[in-house]
Amino acid sequence: MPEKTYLQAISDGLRQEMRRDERVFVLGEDVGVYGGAFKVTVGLLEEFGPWRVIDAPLSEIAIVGGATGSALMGLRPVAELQFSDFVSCAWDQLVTVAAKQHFRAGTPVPMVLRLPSGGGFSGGPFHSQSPESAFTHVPGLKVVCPATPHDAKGLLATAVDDPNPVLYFEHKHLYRRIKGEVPDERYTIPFGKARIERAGDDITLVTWGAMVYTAAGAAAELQSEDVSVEIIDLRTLQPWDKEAVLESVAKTSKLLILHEDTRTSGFGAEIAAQVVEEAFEQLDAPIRRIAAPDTPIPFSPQLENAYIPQVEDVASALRELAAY
Amino acid sequence: MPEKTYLQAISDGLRQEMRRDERVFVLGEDVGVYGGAFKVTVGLLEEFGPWRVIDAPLSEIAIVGGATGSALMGLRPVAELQFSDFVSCAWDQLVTVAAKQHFRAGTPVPMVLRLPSGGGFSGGPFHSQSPESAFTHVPGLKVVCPATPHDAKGLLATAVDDPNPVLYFEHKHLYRRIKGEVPDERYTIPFGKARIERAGDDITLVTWGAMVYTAAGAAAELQSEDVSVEIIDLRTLQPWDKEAVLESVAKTSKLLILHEDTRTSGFGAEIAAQVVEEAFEQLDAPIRRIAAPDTPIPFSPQLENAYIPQVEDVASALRELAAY
Amino acid sequence: MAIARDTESLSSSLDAEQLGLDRAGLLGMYRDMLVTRGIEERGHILYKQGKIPGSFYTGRGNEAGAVGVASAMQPEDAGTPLHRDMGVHVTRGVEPWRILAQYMGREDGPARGRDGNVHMALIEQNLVAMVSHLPAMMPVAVGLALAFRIRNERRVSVCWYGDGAAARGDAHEAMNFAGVRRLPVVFVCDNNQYAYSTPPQLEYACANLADRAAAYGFDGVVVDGTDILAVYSEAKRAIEKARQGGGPTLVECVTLRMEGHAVHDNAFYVPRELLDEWAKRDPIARFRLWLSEHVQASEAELSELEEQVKALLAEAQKRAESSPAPDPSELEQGVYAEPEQPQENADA
Amino acid sequence: MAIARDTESLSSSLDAEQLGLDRAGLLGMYRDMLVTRGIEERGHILYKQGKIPGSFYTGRGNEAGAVGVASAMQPEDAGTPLHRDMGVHVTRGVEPWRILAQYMGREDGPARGRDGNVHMALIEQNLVAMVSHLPAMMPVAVGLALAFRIRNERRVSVCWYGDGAAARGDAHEAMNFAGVRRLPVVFVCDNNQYAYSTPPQLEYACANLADRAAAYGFDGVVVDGTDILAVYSEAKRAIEKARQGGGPTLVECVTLRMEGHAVHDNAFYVPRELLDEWAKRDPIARFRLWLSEHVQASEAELSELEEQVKALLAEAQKRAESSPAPDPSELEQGVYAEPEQPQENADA
Ligand SMILES: Cc1ncc(C[n+]2csc(CCOP(=O)(O)OP(=O)(O)O)c2C)c(N)n1
Ligand SMILES: Cc1ncc(C[n+]2csc(CCOP(=O)(O)OP(=O)(O)O)c2C)c(N)n1
Ligand SMILES: [Mg+2]
Ligand SMILES: [Mg+2]
Repeated sequence: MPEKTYLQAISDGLRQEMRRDERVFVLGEDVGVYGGAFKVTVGLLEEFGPWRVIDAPLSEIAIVGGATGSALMGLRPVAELQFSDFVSCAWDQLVTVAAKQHFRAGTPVPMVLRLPSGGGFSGGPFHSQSPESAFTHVPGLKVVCPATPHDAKGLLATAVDDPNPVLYFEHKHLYRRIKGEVPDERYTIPFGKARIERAGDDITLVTWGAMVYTAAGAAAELQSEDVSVEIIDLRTLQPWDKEAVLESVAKTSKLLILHEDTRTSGFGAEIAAQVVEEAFEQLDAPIRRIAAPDTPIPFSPQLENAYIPQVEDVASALRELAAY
Repeated sequence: MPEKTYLQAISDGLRQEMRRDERVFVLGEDVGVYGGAFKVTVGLLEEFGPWRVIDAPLSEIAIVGGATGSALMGLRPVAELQFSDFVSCAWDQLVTVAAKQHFRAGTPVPMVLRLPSGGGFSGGPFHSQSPESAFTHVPGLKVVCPATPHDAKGLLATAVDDPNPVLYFEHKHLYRRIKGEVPDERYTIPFGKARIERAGDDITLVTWGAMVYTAAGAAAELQSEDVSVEIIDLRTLQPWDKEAVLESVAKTSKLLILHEDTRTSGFGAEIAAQVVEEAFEQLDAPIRRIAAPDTPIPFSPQLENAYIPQVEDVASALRELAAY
Repeated sequence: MAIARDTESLSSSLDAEQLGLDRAGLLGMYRDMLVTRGIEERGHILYKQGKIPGSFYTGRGNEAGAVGVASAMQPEDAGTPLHRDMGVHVTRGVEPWRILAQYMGREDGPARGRDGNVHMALIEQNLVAMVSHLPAMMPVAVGLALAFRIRNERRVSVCWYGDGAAARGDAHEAMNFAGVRRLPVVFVCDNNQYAYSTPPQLEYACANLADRAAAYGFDGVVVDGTDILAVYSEAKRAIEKARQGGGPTLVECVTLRMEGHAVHDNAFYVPRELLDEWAKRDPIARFRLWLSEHVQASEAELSELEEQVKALLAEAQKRAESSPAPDPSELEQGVYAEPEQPQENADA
Repeated sequence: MAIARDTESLSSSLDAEQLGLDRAGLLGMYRDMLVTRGIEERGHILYKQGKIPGSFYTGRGNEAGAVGVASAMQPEDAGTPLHRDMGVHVTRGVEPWRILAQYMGREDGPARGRDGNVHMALIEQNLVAMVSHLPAMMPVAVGLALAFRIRNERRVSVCWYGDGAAARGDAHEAMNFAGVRRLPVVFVCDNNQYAYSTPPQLEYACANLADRAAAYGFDGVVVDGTDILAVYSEAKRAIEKARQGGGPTLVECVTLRMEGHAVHDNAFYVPRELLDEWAKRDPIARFRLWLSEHVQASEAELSELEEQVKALLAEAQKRAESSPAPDPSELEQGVYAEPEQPQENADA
């Protein structure tokens, strides 16, 4: 199987979807001639022409509304926002129109919104955010956060197949840093099914996106201290694989949740609330959350480093839990 | 002390703020001649003139951005959105500009945004929402949800004094239904300090807004079954009175959280997560949440009734917890 | 730069043939206006009887704008009508009893009690259900047009919005994108001179909203919105231009909102004289006169039609009232669409 | 309806006095342009040296737009400059070393390392720090003007935005509200003919963005953005008009973005010839020539000024590089402003 970067997996996956199904088209700022700010759509304009690879004006509302409308007419838009931060500009279109349409009118809205997200490269408060948690509170939307090249491609295919609005958060800091085996043929990965990044017995660590690697680093450290950590990569937050988490907690009795987004009312809260409600008897320790502090994400490397959870933060939380 | 409706308390409080401080002005759709969709601003145009009571075009972005800019220049805007549902249109202005301004530039943004919220009168999916939870995830914003006329006035005064953007959620279904004693003189109620609606020993019930009355109804039922419920009305969600909740849970060992907003990633999740993290040893039962199901809020009375938590839903959750 | 222009009043001068409408078509339009107003009048009574929950809005005075534009559309064209445009649903063929059931929050309303008012649409008729947030349907309507353009279909999207809603960013982004891509969409501005209590001078500072078309590189036209033939003729021209690849047009239909914003609002802020003046231009009365003068519709013929509509609506109301309330046990269904078929090659 | 018009090129013909600028003022503007470009050139080098984290943007080619407009403002006027408008900060008096410290994420940058690039402002200078989201500062700039109008102050708000950003709803809502209320705000559109890789014909379909002023009931004017005197003169006129209660003006400054969108972008999509053509109209070179021709600035005098600026910037860089990194232990401070004084009569 060929090795690909996370970025290449998305790019190739997208091209494959477009070749396979002519209803699939791409819409976004600078996605054509430029190939997208991160070069995910490079070559698509040449292959599919200007009406399947549409350079939009700087108009997030028009992009999301345009995707919604064309999806209602049976197309399969894969829209790109240049940075996931800018999804705030189209918040209303998403939560008001796209999310509620099927419930109210019974009409599917099969659209995918690609959202390059996450920090780690001094992008500052407006180019580094992880806005996925906010959307888990909006019934009608699906939320996808792949961590590996393999998942990135498979989840993209599932997103294109899905008859609902899917927010596909691709982590910018994984784009070129992470490589993995990616099949050439098309495959899908079901939504709501977690991946066990690492099996373990003592502590369950639930996370997603780039934090999977931070978790792995910490778990490796703890291994040498004879603490066995099970890492669950959720892959999708809406739906999320509650069963996998409950199953793991039944085994480990301890739960640590880790995310890059800010702490208060982040999706980690929902996981903790759900687990304490359904697995109270199994828990042997407080559920811990490691997340960004409740501040905007800062620009300077020193501050950003203090902001984004690091391996050491996770390792020390794991140690505390192990000792509990 | 005079008895006032919840609506009158807000209206009189606002007038008092405007008389007291000429930096305070009102901005919103139909707030002038019409006196606001709910008649909260009736009489203000006559008293303060068209430059302190500004009828804005149908432009939520301009209203929130306009409030932000004028606050930066030292005014104290109290902007109104016609329904809190429409805050989705100004989401970007709030989370991108207003919320992050002080952290980035050190400049205060002393603005209040009044948001008539909540359901219970067949307003349908776009006139009945309770969007407060989403904003608790945005560092830099404060979130206020008064339940009583007394609190409504006192929290409004605090909001006007506060040098930060304050989202003031006034519950539409309380406007004319709820009356209470409201002092004529100005008073403030600190943010982050809960109110004990009812003291009790067996179960802690944390809630806010219109659900305080639903909680009270259920607690009264349980009283006759010899279960003593302590109801904590949070009053503000950001900041929220964690200490009051922990103190109560230390006494009761059981926690039920109730809110009108949808369940998944609602603010109830944050409360549960925080309590399980900090008071794990004190808990004798799973933390339960009663909230709206994860659907848009429906129009027809039969459906809306099934959607909004009712006294019976709360009472049966309390019974289960009592029996645990 | 495109310049907005007023179309001449057609009602007084026009020959029927000029419009490409036959007598049956014209009488059909009259009937659709009657049905539209009739449904709203019945709705108003049902509301007062407590049978309609929530609030209640009507489009009285806007029947020509709604029916006139919808009549100029082809069945394959799509649209996003708003709260004053119930006539669009009627013209496109939604059965009146289902609209009344919708008002009452019953199972047979297109939104099945999940949403109210005219927040409804049947996708079979290529209509998309409006949301309250104004004018959030404009970018969506542009998206419909985008789909037609991508697939090279000769179909047009028609997008209604109000004078108040014109102030929102959605209107701008939608029209700009449509203009840049010359998409097959017609923007119909229902300018009824009020946005709730807000008059034009507090909503916008240009003379006509149609002037704004120039900012987006297409034509704008102002039309008397009480004159259904003028509306029809401008809409037809704009729709066919879009269909031929000529890009968008903005058609501003000027009317007056003849009732309060909703039932609770007595519109005290609208000058009495303005209402009186516009009452004289009632679109239904105007068209009735035109029909009798230009296609020799006799009093008897028109009265019979009016009686038929009344009977239809009485029947519709009965049927609507017998529609069941939605089943609360189904509330949590349908938030998401189900995938059409099991996913192939699923690999976990 | 206001019609956009081109201002004649002033550089060739104008007497200094016509502008109400004295010799020192003119040389000051030249100096501010040099400082602006000089800071960005040093920034570019620092970036390549790895001393500036994240990305790096410059406003090369836009110095006249930034410095020209800012020079026409009074100290009490306020503004919201963007990422190509660093010259505004320079003109308003931010010390260059603090800008370099800002780039490098140091404690002495106005944003204290919390934000980067020119996402900064000193409120003492009545500037408001931009956010990335374009053009979200436009409604905020209108809010500044609203405050001035409410307090009846004779102050003006100046609002910069780009040709690309003009497509967003924020631009529309801001200009519409400002037009309706005739607020004292001047909208300056930096039209550098690209939005990242997107050319004008994919951004808007009207001839000039200034034409859009008509849609909001005020005047629009197109000006050669490489001619600082033309920019100054139009900005001055617009600002003073706003100050007198004449309402908003849209001033469109046409330039070409002379570098990539940011350092990583080689702008392969901009035709070589276009760049060459506009390189001939470099705003600094043009103004230098004008100064020597119209105010008899000698080669010696200008060279000395240039050397002074170089020295200043070398010093600035040293000072900036010695500014400490922000202290991570303070990260969680300042998310909220603290209330100025304990709340009175607090009653729980
Ligand atoms: C974004 C948004 N803000 C506020 C409202 C509340 N509202 C409902 S209708 C209305 C007035 C709309 O005016 P206009 O667009 O002229 O339509 P009309 O009702 O006059 O037909 C307002 C302010 C809304 N529906 N959406
Ligand atoms: C709302 C939003 N969407 C996307 C971007 C990403 N972006 C940054 S600059 C830019 C182009 C801006 O073009 P223009 O307004 O012409 O300004 P210029 O950079 O040319 O000066 C884009 C798309 C953004 N900053 N904000
Ligand atoms: Mg109107
Ligand atoms: Mg540009």
